[in-house]
Amino acid sequence: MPIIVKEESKVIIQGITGNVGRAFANRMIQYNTPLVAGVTPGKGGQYIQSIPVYNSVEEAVVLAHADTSFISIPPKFVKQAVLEAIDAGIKVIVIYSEGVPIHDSMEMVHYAKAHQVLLFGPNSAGVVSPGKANVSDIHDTILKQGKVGVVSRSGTLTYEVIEMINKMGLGVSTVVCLGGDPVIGVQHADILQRFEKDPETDTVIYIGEIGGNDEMLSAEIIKQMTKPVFAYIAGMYAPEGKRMGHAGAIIRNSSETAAQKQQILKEAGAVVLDVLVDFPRSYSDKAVINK
Amino acid sequence: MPIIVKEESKVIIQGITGNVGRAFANRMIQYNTPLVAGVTPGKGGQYIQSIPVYNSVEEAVVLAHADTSFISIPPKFVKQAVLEAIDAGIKVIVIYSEGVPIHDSMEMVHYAKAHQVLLFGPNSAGVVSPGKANVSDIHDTILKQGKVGVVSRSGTLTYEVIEMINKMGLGVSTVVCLGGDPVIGVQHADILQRFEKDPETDTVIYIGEIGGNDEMLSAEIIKQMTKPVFAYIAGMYAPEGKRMGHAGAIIRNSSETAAQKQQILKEAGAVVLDVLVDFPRSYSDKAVINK
Amino acid sequence: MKLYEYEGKRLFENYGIPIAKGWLWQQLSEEARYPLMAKSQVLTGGRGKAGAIVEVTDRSKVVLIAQDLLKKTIRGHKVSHVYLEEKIDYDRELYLSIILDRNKKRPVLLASGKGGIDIEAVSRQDILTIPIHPLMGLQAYMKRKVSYFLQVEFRKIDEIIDHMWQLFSDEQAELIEINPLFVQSNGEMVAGDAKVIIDGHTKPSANIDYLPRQKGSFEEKCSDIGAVGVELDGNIAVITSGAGLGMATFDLVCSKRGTVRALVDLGGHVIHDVNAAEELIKEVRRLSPKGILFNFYFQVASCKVTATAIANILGGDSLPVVVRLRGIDQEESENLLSVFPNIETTHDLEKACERINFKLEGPGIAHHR
Amino acid sequence: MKLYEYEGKRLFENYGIPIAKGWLWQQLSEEARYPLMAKSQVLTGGRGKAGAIVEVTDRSKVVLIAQDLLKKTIRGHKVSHVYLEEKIDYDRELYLSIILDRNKKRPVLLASGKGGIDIEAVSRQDILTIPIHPLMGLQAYMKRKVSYFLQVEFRKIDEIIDHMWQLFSDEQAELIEINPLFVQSNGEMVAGDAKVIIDGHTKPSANIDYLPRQKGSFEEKCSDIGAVGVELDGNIAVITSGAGLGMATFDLVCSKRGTVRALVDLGGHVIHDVNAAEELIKEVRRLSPKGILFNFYFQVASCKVTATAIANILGGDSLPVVVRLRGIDQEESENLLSVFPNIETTHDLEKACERINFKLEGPGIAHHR
Repeated sequence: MPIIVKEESKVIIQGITGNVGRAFANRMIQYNTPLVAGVTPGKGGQYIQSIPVYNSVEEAVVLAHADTSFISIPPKFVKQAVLEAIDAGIKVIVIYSEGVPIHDSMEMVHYAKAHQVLLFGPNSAGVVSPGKANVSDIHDTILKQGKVGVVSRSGTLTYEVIEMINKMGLGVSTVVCLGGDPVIGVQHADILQRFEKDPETDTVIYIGEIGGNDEMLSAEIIKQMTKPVFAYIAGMYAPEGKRMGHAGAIIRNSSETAAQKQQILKEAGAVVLDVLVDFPRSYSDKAVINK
Repeated sequence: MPIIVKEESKVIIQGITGNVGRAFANRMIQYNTPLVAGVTPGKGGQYIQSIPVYNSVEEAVVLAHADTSFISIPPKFVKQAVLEAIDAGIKVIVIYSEGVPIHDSMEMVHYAKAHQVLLFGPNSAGVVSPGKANVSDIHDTILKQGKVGVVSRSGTLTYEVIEMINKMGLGVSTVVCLGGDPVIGVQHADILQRFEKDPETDTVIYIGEIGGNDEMLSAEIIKQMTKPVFAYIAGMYAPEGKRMGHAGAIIRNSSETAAQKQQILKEAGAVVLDVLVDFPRSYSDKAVINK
Repeated sequence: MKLYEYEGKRLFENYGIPIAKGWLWQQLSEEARYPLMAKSQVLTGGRGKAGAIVEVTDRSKVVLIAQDLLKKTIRGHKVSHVYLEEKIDYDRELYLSIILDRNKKRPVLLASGKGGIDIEAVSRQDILTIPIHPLMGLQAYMKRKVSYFLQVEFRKIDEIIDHMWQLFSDEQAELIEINPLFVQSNGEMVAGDAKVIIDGHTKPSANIDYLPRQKGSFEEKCSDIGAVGVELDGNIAVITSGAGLGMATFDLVCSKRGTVRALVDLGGHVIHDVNAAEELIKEVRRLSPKGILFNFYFQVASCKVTATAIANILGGDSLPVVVRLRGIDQEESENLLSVFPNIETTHDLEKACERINFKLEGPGIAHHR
Repeated sequence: MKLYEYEGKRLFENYGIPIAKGWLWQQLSEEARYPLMAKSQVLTGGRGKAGAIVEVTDRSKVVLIAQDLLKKTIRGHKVSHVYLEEKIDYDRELYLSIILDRNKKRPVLLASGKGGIDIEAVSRQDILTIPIHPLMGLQAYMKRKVSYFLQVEFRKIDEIIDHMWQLFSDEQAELIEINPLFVQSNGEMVAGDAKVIIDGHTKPSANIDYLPRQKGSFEEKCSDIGAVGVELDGNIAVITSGAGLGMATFDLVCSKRGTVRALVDLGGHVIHDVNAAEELIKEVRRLSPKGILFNFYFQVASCKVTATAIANILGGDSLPVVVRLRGIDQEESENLLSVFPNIETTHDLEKACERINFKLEGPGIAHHR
């Protein structure tokens, strides 16, 4: 049982008539992701291949039973699209758009939470459970079904992880890209809980970044997990001050460097990787220990 | 185990330096309700008997570990008081004040829900579990501990119920007054679920009113309950149109008359009372059947 | 508080919702362009069917029509003023409203292409219903949905809905209804009617010209005193210390075949104020009930206040009075009342209801008078 | 986008936050009342300590002081303008700010009685922290808490916080900081400084006079092209197709004892635009790195765009270049690059990092140059 998107998901693309939206629609159709409709206000009545385009998300929910939305529209319209989706009853939302105003993100994130909606992003590369549904920009051809769950802020880094996993002869259960923006919806901790419960996942790769306090929340979950978590925090060698935000500085959260995050995760029981490419060796070490 | 307020509750009164607030404080102290503080902005530093008064709810939470608030202040300040209490971490709120603007109520109710706060009222007579904590205007001297749970929109009608129960030689586990305003926080259905799980409650008295769709929600819960529910809907003989709100008319909810509400509850398995004073007879009938 | 169309139109004007030019009859401008629509100002609907809206083709007919309308009573409401508006030519009549849905606990935006008739007569699929989250407010996507549903230009409907929402929020309305919303041949929109209900607990924020309210009704007088009164056509006036208790007492009286002349909830203020209580009892007496049943049960207030008012106004009268009282200073209050032969006191609710019926009907089976 | 104090003060003026009278040096008014404070305009803090704020006692000294300040560089930032303000007499210095807390995902209102010094030097119990729910906004009770905490009159602080919130919301700020907020002997408050950061993704709503930005830095040039660049002081320029991938590549290069001259994330636009990519590569070259490592992995875009730009700008050059590329049109892109002797391609990330280090360091153990 995949944990966020499944074969029975009913996926829509908000912004399906744009270049990106259309490309995603074509790929979803080609690789059997359960795409049921597209939404572009004012373009209702059109078709993308066999997929109907509606003016509103409500129509897509009522007529096509949509429950999952992939949003790729200009950033200043994203907030409206998300509120519309939530109000219409969509339960999983991926915001693929970059450059969404941070005040909009704050509102969307709180609104989604109050409605128990899983909101990924803004600036998320999406979510995919290979063989079931692909609501991400990760190309179906590089995805192989397997038992590794991947959760990452970064999309591009995730491709790297998948390649590594493929080379090791393994595959992925679900890949979740949370988005690179400073304020995002779903966080690592939420996904870790799902991976722990997911019978199709036996190993977790955790990709974090410097900045923010995600790892403090994640550590609480990792402590209670039985499945091994391999964690890499990008920015281990990043010079201080160059990327550190003003907000963090004033809030004086001293746990925002990679080294301190590594420490927190290590204490919680994760296997910490200094560089991403250490995963294969760490994985076989762990396997040996567990024998 | 009482279901909302307990011996370990830490109660505060927002508006403790007003006439009503002071009267409630004195009664709570006299009858051992766990009152830990009062809040009146600008009056911090005073004492009501031995009870400290603070300027902010946050102080009461930090210094006195408050978790429950009884609010009796002028209606136009109620929204601020409630938001302050929720933000400070208070988990149970009784709004005793009447005349709160309905737009304020809408906001408070949604904000409380998003924070998993139990909000009673506006215009609620409060909540009491006799012998444990009394955060209501029901006088301690008329309350006797027992196994009957009472949930009602009306406060004054609740006194009547308690008197009836006393005369029957029974007592109450918890009495919950939801408030008479058109928009209120906690609804009957929420409390029914708690009564069903509460080992100290074996019988439920349900007092509803004409108007609104509370009973449709309640019926869903009653269907799954094992404990007997005796339901009275006030307004059985009310002439139509006199009290019916415009909103209901436009929304065209045809289930808002007492007769139709009775029907809904009866079908769900409740024992329906045409007039309140029928309870003693219905109760003994039910007891006979159950033998 | 329900507003007259005239008042609602002033609010619309303030908030930028387009309306026709209009004047109260006494203030009718020389520049008014005929034909005009003469509209009776009453706080009820169905004016069109009741003949309370009349076309005025030229100036000579204004006085006659206005005077005629001012004699009308519509659904029991006397016409208080006549409002004259320039007649609007239109292609379509739409319906737009924002109402506070008490069950959903949020405002709801309603739109229909079937304007100009009672919305309750429009079938459900012809009405678009959009709930608005109170913490988020009106959103652009909602207005877009309305524009698709009504097949009108977004630009035109956008502003009107924005202004309706502004009015709804700022004035703390429970209802704003524009029915019909005229669409003219050039696409312009004009609000044909204005139905506005404001939350009585708040002060209106816009400074508009309010028509004087007729303070005649029993309901209004009770409200002025701080209580809630309902006038009915039976025999017994029922006065209680709470809305819920009131309804239950009412049910009990009726179940014993009594009939009710008035139902009054004393309210939180009156129970502490002997003067207010006396005023209220006097108002109830003016309805000439055949008897009065008091039922009050106090947890915080003293019974003495209400008992004193009863003694002062009803003590020694010929009108049968039954007082059921419970709570603080109960005994003292009973003593206060027991000296009067027309007043009977009891602690028991059911007995109280039986006694007042008995006093009116005598023993035996009650019959409808 | 960080604003200069001068710009922040203009926003404060627009939003009704009290400030001292002030002028840019070139626009200094005849009516200015001395003494003035001459304040260097730089986009960094610590101006006081750095001697970048100087008192001007009379008119004769203005030119000399201003010219002197314009020669300064503070924490690497050249002083661009001098802003002169009338000096404020004060009894107390407070601290007020609203910042967007990324961890709490909401704005936070901060207040302290210890104004005038770096807030990071103030101990935690001297700072009041009030989170603001994004869907509710600023609430009256929060302002009341600030007034108790700072022991200032509610009326005075109330308006300032309201206006700060208005500015924060309307301008989509990430930070507004008033430090110090002067309290004068009559209780009046004046913002001594103005630190404002605006979300770069939105257009400012207020129409104020912006100072020209020096577009000199590498970071700024990258940003103009649509990429994100960071300049460092090592040898290798690292250019990748994403922020996360960039940091991971950076870590890997460093773990193999390479040093980095620049880290560039191409961004969503540049990967589709060969001209932008060429511009960007030219900018990187201007930093004179000893070698360039490209790492791009595309799921949607074609590798050909970036490969073409690399070939056009770097092909046949003497600069060692390693390109790790994966994704759409991968082979074709490799063929495009393989004709140049200075460019090496690979599919493997680790190998790419090793190869670029090798090319700079030669075989054997790397040493710091």
